[in-house]
Amino acid sequence: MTGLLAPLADVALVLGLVLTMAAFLIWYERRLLALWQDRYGPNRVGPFGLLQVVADVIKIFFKEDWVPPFADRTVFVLAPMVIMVAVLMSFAVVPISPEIVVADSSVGVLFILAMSSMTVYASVLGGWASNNKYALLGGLRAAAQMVSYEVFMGISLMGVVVLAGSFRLGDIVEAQSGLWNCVPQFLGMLVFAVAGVAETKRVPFDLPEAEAELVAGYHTEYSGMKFGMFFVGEYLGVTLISALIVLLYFGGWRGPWLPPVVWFLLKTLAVIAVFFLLRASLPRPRFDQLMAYGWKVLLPLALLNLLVTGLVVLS
Amino acid sequence: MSGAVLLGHGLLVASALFAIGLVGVLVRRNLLFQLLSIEIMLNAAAMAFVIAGARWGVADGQVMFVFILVMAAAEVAVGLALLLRISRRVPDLDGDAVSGMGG
Amino acid sequence: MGELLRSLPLWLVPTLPAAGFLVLALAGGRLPRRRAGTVGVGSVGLSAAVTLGIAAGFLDRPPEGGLRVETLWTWIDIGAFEIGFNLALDALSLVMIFVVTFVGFLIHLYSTEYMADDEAYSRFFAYMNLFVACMLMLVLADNLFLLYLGWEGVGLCSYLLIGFWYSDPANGAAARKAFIVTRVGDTAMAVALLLLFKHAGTLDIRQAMAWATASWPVGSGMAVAVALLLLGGAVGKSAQLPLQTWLPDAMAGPTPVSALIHAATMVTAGVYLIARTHAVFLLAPQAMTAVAIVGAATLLLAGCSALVQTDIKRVLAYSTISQIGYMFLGLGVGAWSAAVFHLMTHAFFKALLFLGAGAVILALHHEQDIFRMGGLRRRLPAVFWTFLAGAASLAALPLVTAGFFSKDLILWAAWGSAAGCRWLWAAGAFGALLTTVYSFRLVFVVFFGDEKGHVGHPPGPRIVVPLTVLAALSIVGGFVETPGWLGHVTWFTDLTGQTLPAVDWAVEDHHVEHLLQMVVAGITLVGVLAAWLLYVRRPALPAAIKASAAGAWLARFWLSGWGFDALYDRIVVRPFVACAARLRRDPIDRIPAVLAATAAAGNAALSRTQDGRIRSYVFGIGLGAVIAVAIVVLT
Amino acid sequence: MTVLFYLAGAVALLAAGLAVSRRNAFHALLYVVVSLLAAAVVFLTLGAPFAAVLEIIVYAGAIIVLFVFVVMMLNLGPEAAPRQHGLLSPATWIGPGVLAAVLLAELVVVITTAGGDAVAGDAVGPREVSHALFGPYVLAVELASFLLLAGLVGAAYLGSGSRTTGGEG
Repeated sequence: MTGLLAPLADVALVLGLVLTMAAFLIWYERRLLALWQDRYGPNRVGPFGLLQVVADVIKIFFKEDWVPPFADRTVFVLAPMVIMVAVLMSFAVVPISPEIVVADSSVGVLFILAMSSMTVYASVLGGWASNNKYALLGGLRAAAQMVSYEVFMGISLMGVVVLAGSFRLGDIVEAQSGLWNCVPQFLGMLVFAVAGVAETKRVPFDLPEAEAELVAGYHTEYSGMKFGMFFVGEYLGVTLISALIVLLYFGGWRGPWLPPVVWFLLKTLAVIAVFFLLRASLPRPRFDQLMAYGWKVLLPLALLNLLVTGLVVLS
Repeated sequence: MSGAVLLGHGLLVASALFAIGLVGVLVRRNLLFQLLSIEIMLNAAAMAFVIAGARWGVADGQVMFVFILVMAAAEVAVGLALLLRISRRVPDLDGDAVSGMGG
Repeated sequence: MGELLRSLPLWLVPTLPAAGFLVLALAGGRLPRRRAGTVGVGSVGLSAAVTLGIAAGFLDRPPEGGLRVETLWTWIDIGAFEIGFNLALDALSLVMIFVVTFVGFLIHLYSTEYMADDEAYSRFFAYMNLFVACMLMLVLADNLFLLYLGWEGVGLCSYLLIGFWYSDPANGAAARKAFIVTRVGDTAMAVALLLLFKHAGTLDIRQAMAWATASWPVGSGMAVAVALLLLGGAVGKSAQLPLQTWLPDAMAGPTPVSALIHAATMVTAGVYLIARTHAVFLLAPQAMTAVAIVGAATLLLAGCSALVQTDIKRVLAYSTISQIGYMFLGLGVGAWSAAVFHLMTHAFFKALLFLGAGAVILALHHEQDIFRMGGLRRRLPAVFWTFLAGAASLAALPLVTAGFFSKDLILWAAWGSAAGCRWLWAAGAFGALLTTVYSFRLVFVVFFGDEKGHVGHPPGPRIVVPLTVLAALSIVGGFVETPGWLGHVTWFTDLTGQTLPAVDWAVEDHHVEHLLQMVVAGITLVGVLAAWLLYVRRPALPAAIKASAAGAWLARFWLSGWGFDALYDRIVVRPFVACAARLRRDPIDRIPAVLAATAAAGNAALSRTQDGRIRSYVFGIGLGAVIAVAIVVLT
Repeated sequence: MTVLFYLAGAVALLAAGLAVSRRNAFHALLYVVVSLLAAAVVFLTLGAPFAAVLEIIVYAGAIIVLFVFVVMMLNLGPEAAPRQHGLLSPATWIGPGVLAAVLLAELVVVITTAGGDAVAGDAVGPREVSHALFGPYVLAVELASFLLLAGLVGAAYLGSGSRTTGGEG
């Protein structure tokens, strides 16, 4: 029975950790933003306002679950599930510590890319099913943006893969025992981080849901628990990208004195903080600027990074 | 890895997928659906390659899969661009409506 | 120094004009006039300089066997058929490239002034350069295939240059005529080459000649056939009987072109070809006789025609035909060196005469009729004196001209060699009289008498310098080979003797030789006197002759070149045109038309299946797949 | 794993069948995605993880997204569905159905006579595939890149607006 129980335990552990993390991030973001903007942020509910999340969740659960009559009902309901499922699936191949990993896949990095390409469907389906022109435009933007940036993301990752000689995330962390990849793969890391921001549709690349132009983009019509799933899905995405940055470029769970899990969590939280800092500091570009930036700057940089890495490894 | 998938069963799935795609191309008059059905057929062919490659435990099947993927990508890029052009003339994308030839 | 000269690459000689052609042709008309002229003249001039260097090296110490071969690359390699792009230089080629580049250079230089006002200035020099390059390729070729390349290239260039002023249809017709008539000869030559290759298995000139000498007995049918076919090619290119009709019409081109065709390139190719393949002719005495008879007949016919022409350039054209006839006569009696010698001196004085005639024509605003000229002696003194030198050389005035020595050698061989006979000598001697009369007729009519018409500006230095140089050569060029009683210089024979066999003398008696020379000299002087009488002293006399019925008929007959054009028109051109008219509806095409109609019907039937619907196409493909798999399943 | 294979195969077939018979283009696309994901699972069970991941990334994640994009641009919503006139009448299905059935039957005959072997099931990972791609197949890779470039240029030209056909748009 241990053969069956051990994976199940892993699954439970990872799921719990990740979901808790996502919930915690809501508070984390609000507090950090408040800190940078010289105000308090949520501080009334529970110690340091930590229970604010619980209150929010309760509120979302008890809201009316409303599906617009003009929407394509099936697809409308399906859309928010896709993002949750895809992102949570990605965590299956993420090693939190040398021991704790659900599926130690030999194509781990590719699997994450595959799942992240599935998240496109969430925005697109949501945008289309809402049968609302703001939502449709948001969906179109999301499709173009995510498909494009996924390309740079994949190519920028390949430098790391070349250095480690494996798609397995565990192997990649192992390969950083001497020097973290953030030094030799600095360029790749930058491209990956930017592409990651675009993949999760975070500020400044949140054009699919830009409230100034599109109300709320592809999830304009969503409310209640379904909106909550989009919301949590976004935080899950941030967590995933941050975890990946840590795994691929900052040595994963490696670190002195403290246990691996703690190191991993600390590093991840630090990277997430950078994500939030971006939100606090950068303006939103126009959509054509976003695409031009991707194809004319990031793609050449990613290719250059891969080329140089390949040359160095081969020579 | 209990038991083993029979090669015949794998190929059967691929063949059936192919047949479904064929029916789709033949039945639908909407160009978009026809393209989609062609994708299904291509996927079926690619699947047959992968299955055959797996039968012998060699990489060649997946190599052919990659090539079919490349072909499908190129085909879809051109095909959809054409589709957008055609949609200006034939809003409902009826394939039979664009049967005029010559000139 | 000698080493340096000997190491001068041979390929530079044809390559330089070819490069000039490429530059001019590729630049189109975009090159400024001055620069186009520089390229055109400079390339040939450089080539001439290189030739002089090579010649100096050659004469200083001839290479082994009198032969220098440069292997450039393998051109064609198909099994046994291997053609190298190789150049070979021996004494014969040396003389030829010297004539071609040196005389060619003077003509180019002359052209810069003569053509100065022409619109297609750079096109002209492009053609001229290509012409020179092809001729050089012809004479330097180491194998007959390469020689044929140059041969055809020369033909092409003559076509382009004769039809240079293509806007006049008459010029185009003349160009076509030259091309088509020489093509008759070219075909004969091509057949000769194929026969030679079939039997000898090689087109390398030296190997083929050696093979022929070793394998064919003297007088064997194949040797005679090959020799006669080669003669056919030579006759076409050199405008000998019966293919001489194109040359008088070739006057349609600019005058420097005529000079180039008549003096340095083109027409001498036939003489060169026979000299080059002399081994085959030595095996075919009948062919030798044919060469001699063709030469003798041509020189008489053309001489008579020259007597009555009124166009200054046509007089010179017929005189060229006649002089080439002398060369053929020389070749026919085995006096190879003498023929080549005459080729060289003829190149000098004929180029001079044409260029002089060009200067006259230019000065008289493109007037070509000699009877509308006259008294130019005082107006154009430089042209007069040089033209006089050329005419004297053409008439072979004894002792003081180059033409005398070369013609004398040929005439003596016609009498005294084993292949010669008195009749041939008699023809040559009578031809000498005709030559003298028509050449001095030209001098007297054009330069003496009353002035008619307005004389334009006198020629500039770029015309006078080539005339002067050529005049000097026409006078002294003969002293490289003199008869026994005049120093007995034999430089030229010594040089060409390395390549060409010596004359097979039958008469060794020097008294006879001296006597004959006296006779010919006398004939020449009589000719001058007769011309003076007829055209200066008694100008009424020729008019009176012309007025008589027989005289008028003869004049017309000779003026039209013995009626050859009319003859050919009747027996070749008109039947051909009639045939073409009959065939213009392509009766045989009816048979393939059935096929076409069947195909069209099939197409009509099948095109019904193309209804433009993707679904039907896919259905067809699917059906095909079903059938194909069914075949696999059922078998 | 065997069970998983049959399950995924069945899903793939079912989804494909639904895809070609939908009126709504968007639903059809979603069924195709499902079919592709199921096919990816089939690949995974057959020991071809690289192919499985590529199937998702390229096919489902890029090619079908392009389709979705076009559908959204043309706005082929539910209101477009009635325009598929005569689609579901049985007559239109008979000919193609018979043809496909015959083809399938023939293939089944071929497969059953030759396909009794078991699939090896050993995983052939990305490393082996890469070695094959850039070893013996490198020329084909180059050709494929040409094909992609040609497709790119063609699509860019076709999509670059109505340069040749004037006021059509």
